[in-house]
Amino acid sequence: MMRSLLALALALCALCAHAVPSDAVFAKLAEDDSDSRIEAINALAADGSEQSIKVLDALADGTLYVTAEGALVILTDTEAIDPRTGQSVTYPESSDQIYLNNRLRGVLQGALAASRVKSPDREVRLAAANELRENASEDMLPLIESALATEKDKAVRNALRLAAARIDIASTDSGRRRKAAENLGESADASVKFMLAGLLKKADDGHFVEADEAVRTAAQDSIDRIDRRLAMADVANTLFSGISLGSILLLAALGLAITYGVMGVINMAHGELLMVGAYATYVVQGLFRAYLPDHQDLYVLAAVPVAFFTAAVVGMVMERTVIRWLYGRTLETLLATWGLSLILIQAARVIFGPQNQEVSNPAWMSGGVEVFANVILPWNRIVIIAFAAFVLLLVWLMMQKTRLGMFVRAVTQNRAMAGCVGVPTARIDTLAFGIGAGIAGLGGCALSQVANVGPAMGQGYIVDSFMVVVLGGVGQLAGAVTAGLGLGLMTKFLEGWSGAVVAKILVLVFIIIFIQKRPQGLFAVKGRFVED
Amino acid sequence: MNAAVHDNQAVSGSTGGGHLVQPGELDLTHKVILYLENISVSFDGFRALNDLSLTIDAGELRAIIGPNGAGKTTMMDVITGKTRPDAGKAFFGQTIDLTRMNEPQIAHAGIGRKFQKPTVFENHTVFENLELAMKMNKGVFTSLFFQLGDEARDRVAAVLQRIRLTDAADRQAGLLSHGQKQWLEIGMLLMQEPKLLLLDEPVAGMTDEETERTAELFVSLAGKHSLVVVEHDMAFVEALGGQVTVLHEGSVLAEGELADVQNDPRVIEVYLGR
Amino acid sequence: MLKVDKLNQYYGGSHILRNLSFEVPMGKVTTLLGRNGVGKTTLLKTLMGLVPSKTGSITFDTGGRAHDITRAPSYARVKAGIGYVPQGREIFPRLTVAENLEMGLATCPASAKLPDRIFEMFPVLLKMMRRRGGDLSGGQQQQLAIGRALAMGPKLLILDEPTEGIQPSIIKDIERAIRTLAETGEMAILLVEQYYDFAESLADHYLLMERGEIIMRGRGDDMRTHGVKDALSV
Amino acid sequence: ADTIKVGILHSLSGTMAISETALKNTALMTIEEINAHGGVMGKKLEPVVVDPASNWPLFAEKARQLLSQDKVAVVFGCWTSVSRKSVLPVFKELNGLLFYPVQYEGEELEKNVFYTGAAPNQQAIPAVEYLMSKDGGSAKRFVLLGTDYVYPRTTNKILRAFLHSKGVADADIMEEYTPFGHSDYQTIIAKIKKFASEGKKTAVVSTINGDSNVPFYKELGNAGLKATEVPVVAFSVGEEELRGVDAKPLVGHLAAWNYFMSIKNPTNAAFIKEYKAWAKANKVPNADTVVTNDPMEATYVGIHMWKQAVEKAGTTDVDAVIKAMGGQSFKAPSGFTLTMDKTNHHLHKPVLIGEIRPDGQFSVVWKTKEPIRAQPWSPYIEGNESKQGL
Amino acid sequence: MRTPLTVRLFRSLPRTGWIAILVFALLAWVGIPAAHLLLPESSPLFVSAYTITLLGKILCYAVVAVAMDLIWGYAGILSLGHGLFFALGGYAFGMYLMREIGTDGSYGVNLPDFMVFLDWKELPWFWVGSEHFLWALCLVVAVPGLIAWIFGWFAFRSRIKGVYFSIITQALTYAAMLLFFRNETGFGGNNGFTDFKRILGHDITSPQMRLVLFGLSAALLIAVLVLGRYLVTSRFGRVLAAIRDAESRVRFIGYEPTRYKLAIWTLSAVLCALAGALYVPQVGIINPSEMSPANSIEIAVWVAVGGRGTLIGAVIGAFIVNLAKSYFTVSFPDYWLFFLGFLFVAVTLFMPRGVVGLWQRFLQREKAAPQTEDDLATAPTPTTDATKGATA
Ligand SMILES: Nc1ncnc2c1ncn2[C@@H]1O[C@H](COP(=O)(O)OP(=O)(O)OP(=O)(O)O)[C@@H](O)[C@H]1O
Ligand SMILES: Nc1ncnc2c1ncn2[C@@H]1O[C@H](COP(=O)(O)OP(=O)(O)OP(=O)(O)O)[C@@H](O)[C@H]1O
Ligand SMILES: NC(N)=O
Ligand SMILES: [Mg+2]
Ligand SMILES: [Mg+2]
Repeated sequence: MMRSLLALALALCALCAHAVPSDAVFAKLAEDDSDSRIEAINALAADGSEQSIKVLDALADGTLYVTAEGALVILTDTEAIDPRTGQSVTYPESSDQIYLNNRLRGVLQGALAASRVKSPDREVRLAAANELRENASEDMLPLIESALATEKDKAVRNALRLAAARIDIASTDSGRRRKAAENLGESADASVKFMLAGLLKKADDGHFVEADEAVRTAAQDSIDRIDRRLAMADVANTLFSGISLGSILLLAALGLAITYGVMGVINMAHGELLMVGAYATYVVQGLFRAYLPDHQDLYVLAAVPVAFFTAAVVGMVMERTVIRWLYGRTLETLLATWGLSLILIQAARVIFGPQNQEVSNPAWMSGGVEVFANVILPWNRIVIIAFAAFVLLLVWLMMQKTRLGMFVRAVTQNRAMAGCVGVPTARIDTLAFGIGAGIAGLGGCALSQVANVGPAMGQGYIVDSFMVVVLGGVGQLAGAVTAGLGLGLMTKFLEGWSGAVVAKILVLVFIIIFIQKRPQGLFAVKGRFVED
Repeated sequence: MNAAVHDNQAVSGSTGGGHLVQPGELDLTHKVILYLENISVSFDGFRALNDLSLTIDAGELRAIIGPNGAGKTTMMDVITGKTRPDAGKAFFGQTIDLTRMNEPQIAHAGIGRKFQKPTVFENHTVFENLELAMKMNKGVFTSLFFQLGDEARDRVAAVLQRIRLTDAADRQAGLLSHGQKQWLEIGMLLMQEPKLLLLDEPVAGMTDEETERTAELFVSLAGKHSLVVVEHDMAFVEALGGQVTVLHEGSVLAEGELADVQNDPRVIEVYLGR
Repeated sequence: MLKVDKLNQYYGGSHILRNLSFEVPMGKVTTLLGRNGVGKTTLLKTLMGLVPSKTGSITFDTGGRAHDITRAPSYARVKAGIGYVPQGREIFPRLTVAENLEMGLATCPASAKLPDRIFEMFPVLLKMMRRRGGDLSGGQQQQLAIGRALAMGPKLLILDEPTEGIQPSIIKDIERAIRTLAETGEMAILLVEQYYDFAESLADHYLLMERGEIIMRGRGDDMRTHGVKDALSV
Repeated sequence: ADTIKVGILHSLSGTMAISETALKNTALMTIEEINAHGGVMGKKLEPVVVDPASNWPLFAEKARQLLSQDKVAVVFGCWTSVSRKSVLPVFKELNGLLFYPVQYEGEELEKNVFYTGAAPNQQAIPAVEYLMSKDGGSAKRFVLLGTDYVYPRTTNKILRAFLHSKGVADADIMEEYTPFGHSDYQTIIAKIKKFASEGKKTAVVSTINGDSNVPFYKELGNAGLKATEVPVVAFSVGEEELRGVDAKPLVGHLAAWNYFMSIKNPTNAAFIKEYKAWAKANKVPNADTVVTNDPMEATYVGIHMWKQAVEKAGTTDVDAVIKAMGGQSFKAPSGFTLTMDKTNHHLHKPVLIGEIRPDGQFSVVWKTKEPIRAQPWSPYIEGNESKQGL
Repeated sequence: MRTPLTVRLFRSLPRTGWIAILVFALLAWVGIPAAHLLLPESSPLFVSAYTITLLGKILCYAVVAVAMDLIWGYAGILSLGHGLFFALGGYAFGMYLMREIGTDGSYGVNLPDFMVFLDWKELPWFWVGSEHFLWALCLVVAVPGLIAWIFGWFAFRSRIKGVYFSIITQALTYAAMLLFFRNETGFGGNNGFTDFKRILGHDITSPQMRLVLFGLSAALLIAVLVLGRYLVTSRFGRVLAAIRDAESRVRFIGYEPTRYKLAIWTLSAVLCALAGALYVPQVGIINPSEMSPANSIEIAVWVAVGGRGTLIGAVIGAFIVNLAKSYFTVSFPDYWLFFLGFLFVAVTLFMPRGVVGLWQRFLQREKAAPQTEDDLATAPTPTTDATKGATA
């Protein structure tokens, strides 16, 4: 029954001349012309046979080739299959893949969606329904309705209802139109809103485009509902992107909050420690690709400790060889770490080359989750926000809950005296700097998931990192958190309103003004010793 | 104590009438150089000064003692503008409202201070430290075109003599020993020629002999200058010979001659010990 | 017990400590006196390893084992059992009072507790545990510095003008405490003091410095007869 | 001298090193190739490489040094328009010769410069025309998105005028700029989504340059803006830039260039092979995955054409070479024979539009039949009417 | 008995100093012009146009370095935004240079090219008068001076110190950079100004003009050094140093640190601006990247390399770093960052007071003089407080 309905639906399609794919259809598919190919795709979809769908799938997957002789063939690494028969054939000497352009891809996706809307797999059905929600054509209405009749899943039903409503809104039956206008109120799509708004317009002759008052009221009602949803989505999106940006700023800054905030080392090479972490991630990814291709998606998990330790080692070496000699001479550290940063950048360039390296999100960090209509939160950002919280907890535990933290603070406040109560200052310094550098490495690992991995990547974060640490109040973890999130949110709200460049300028001006009010940062340490 | 209350009323009267309280000439018509009235200061809920009232007469040499944490240094912070009181009035002479002025203005008006922990300009020589403190116009332009005249040189030399650092005149102040820094700071105060000197533990870290000399110095300054000296060294306080005020928990516990105060059981309890 | 032999110290070109030799015996209070700038603090800093000694040797002997600590870093000296109360307090200003005291336990295992003795001597510290060290009054800081040095129960306690800025009643407490500490026989005490009466009343032995040299030494009881007070006030 | 000195002026450090290092490599390779074939007029070429470090004033200083100290016969260099603008006065003053291999905004024609990259009408305009075509998705609304500097600004200005001429209203054009190095595209993507949902079919024209492309495309991939819904066509994203991105989510987005590495013809195969071999021999990092791209091809073509012109002129004298350059032609890896225009110092170039493939290469979806002539002075900018002959 | 100011100015430099300046002046005003104009190109002593522009540029940098040393070395104010004032001076003068192009631009209109192709029909108000040389000079001094003054007034009044100050100066220059990058701002966006033709009607590329600019840069450097030297040896300089070391203490003896800081800060900014104005015609371009935070940090690096708080050290640092950069970028284009990086590290490790400090130490060794303070434990300041940060 279903099969016949589908066939019926697609048979209405004007382009579908044949119900059974003939050799001519395949010949059209092999032709290097979009129009012919579309014709062929539609023909195959109308046919709807298993074999036809397989061909369409091959086309979508990019495994459909044209041999030098102009014959079609589905190629896998080892096998060549004749699409008409599904039989193995000899592997062709040379062949060209059939590349899709966006137009073909759109048609193909619609066709495949229609064929999948009754799949037993719920995910497949949902994806197909969503596809139809946007791309359904009038002829698919019977198909959609029949699918609705049997569909149990709520999400799929919703999508199908919307798809049907979009078609129904043009129906001649005013009852259907009203129902459709009501149903469309469930949408969060601005384009639906525009469609509905069309109903409320007056034509040139002064009459409403939509004659039926009830339909108009329903449309207006739905528009209001969509508007509310859109406005809410807007705020939610901005909020999320602000928090996300804030978490990135924070991750970039946390390492600095230790090396500079707590230890007082003006570490201009901080950005390069981020870079080390990012490259470490890149290398781990490469190793996974080479040696554990089956577990590729887990590379990020392995990269986290590797990034930490690589950066920590680099940091400790820096501390032992250079920074160690400069304690108490804060400004010389500026110069020396600037030099170190140049060296590290060039080293990266020599080792990995000057280009950016590709670090891909593992599958579980790709794409996004639609929390509600029109609010898609990308997974990589969600993971990073959580990761930032995790790193923050780590730093907080280390600084506040271990003796190491207390020792580090004591050493920075009074190195000589710390030695005189028995703190091995040199070892503490190395360790603390190493940890700070390691935290920076973690930051780099996270950044690799959203931004560039290249030799100069660190330079882009150094200014922001210092702003976050200083705005929060040097040495104040809570301050850094507030500053990071605050700057993130502020940037995003301003950006929506004024564009990125002006937003950035405004944020900087805000920082300048804010420091006037709080010359020691957000979480200034008060007390009589501050002035001395 | 009664006198203080009386004087305080006089002050409120003068301000109540919308008197212009700008930094200006020091008005000593009531022979009182410093009024503190009901000063309170708290830090995160802790009351360091609690309704403190105190008056210092012109030319007086007053010793202030009291337990650690009684609020002595905080009181000096209030007088010199480092700390703003939460409540209360602080007047220099009849007209100068200290709570409305910043540190340089107060210094300019004639209040000089020696800190509990000696603070000198460590990278300047001893001579330069004294020269910087010298009483003169301290504006930018004057400094730009300033020339050290012979007279000024003599003044510095005299002070160097007095603080026994003539030999160290060209040494960096940061290289001095603790006691030497104490002296240098006293010297800077002398160069400033303030009308009111606030001295926070000036003899800490000095030998007994130096302590005596310091006492002599202060006594000789009294009369022309007014001095407020905070110390824990009873021998020194005795040598100063003036009135003694005992602070405790942010307000005045006792006041009078040293001998009386020393026998006050409350003072013995909280401060002197048995 | 601490043994210092032919110690010399320079700041740049100037000779600050000249050939100092002396001992600080266990269970005794040794006071070191001298006018401003003679080099007392420099000597103590050298003992703590804050300024590297140029020539001479410092040995520290804790019941049997003798460490040559002449070149040891500060923390190793502390680990060997030396506690130090520096001149000028040197509190960690942004650590709380509690943390400052815990810093005194830096060489002890993490589980070590602060001895009650500290709070008996300086009850004010108990009240101010959560306040930051830098916010305390001068005298309170001085008490904190002493408390911090006592926290680990040192074998040798070095004090640089510990009474500075402390109220008379507490000075008396400190005096009593030092006395008891020495008398238990487990601690050697080296005290630098300007406050003559205090120094005299505590001294089992005294050393008098003048321009980097020890010019007089003897038993505490003899200070008066040796005219130490006069020697200080030339 | 028995060698001819040739200057190479590309940033090897700083933000532009990402793109320019490959051009330095290409230039060195091409010079080696020419030397291996006997050099120019029997003389070997001697490359003089300097690093202007992505610092624009330093470009001018280094240019002066190459011309006046090293006395190079020609300079191959620059990427950004601002670096080119910075060295121009030096080349004019010292009568030097510069070959500039990157697509740019036009509005310039200097006697001392040969432009081997595309002018707007050789890249931007055809790309937008494609978007408006049926195969390109019949776009009706456009987002002009760029890095905030002259090349994107000017290009977008030209495009806006062009779109007006095609009947696109201002309400259907959204123009957005981000600073150099901008790395957070959440807001922009959200805006694009919103703009796209408000009506007709929308396409994005990206003139984002340099580092920002990676975060832009990553965000694009994750935010679920599919190429079938809102295609993005970029003018500064080539094979080299895509090496830094996971291209799988970007499949279907477009780029317009005059060359793609994926083009199949013997010249290109040889070019790619040569470059890969060179990279390996010279221990270029990641030599096994090096790619070629449009500005590299332009560099390669430029050097060869210069060689031909020198040989034609019989001298490296700048004026003589300039004269001899007009009408030079060369069989380029793009498969076309490119000709240097007789008057306007620009190459006649084919226009290709490619879709991003999962492997970071492009598949050509559209191309011109013939190389087309450059219009450095865009007819869409007011005041250029008189310059259309150029 | 007051000594006239001129005499005191003269006395502020030791004799060797004046001799050095004299030698320098002779070289800059006579030697180099002669070597450039009179000697044949083949002569080993010939000084090329390239060398002159390079040295001229570095002279301007040296002025900036001295200006930086005045506030950082002597007043303890670390500005990470001094590139802004340099660039503003450059832009102010660049406006004049753009106007001097007249109708010789690509579009042959009396508007700068970038305005033409961005569709600007007339000059924005802030360009009015920029065709006058003298007005341009006023702008060079007044605009950066005023901005520095206003910024400084707010910042110093709020007692912003140390790294907090450094960071907001960085924010300031960063914001300005972004602002100038915008094409709407009216200063040519990313491209900035270039392709200058004339100054006061004279060809900007002529050897004479080049020498004049070079000579002026040398003169400016000399003037700035003498002035700087006078300032730091005056009582004003001593007060500044006192503020640097213990600001709150200075207040208690009656000085108003705000005014002192403001004075030196504004002066320093103006000196940078003058340097910027001379820099632009010599290098032929000004664009917003001069305002990038990294550029400003580099200024501090020059000073640190040369030796902080010595004035002459700033000059030496500017020369060493920039010459090294010029040399390395040509001789080792692929590795020069390593060399520069190692140079910076080596200077800090082995020359704690910069090159000048090394020299001083060398002199002291000769005399077997006593005081060395590079030993941490004996350094006069006993504690290192993290909050002092950048100015410690
Ligand atoms: N900023 C602050 N935060 C918290 N408590 C403070 C602060 N400043 C001062 N105090 C507290 O206020 C009290 C008064 O301190 P003050 O320094 O005035 O005492 P003092 O009388 O000078 O003592 P001493 O004799 O020890 O110098 C002390 O208990 C101190 O701990
Ligand atoms: N870092 C230094 N460099 C050079 N000389 C110094 C340094 N520190 C101290 N001095 C000098 O060394 C001498 C001894 O100083 P020290 O601090 O040891 O004296 P002291 O005996 O402790 O004096 P006081 O009783 O005043 O504390 C003094 O003359 C002092 O000026
Ligand atoms: N010309 C360019 N791409 O800046
Ligand atoms: Mg006190
Ligand atoms: Mg001492």
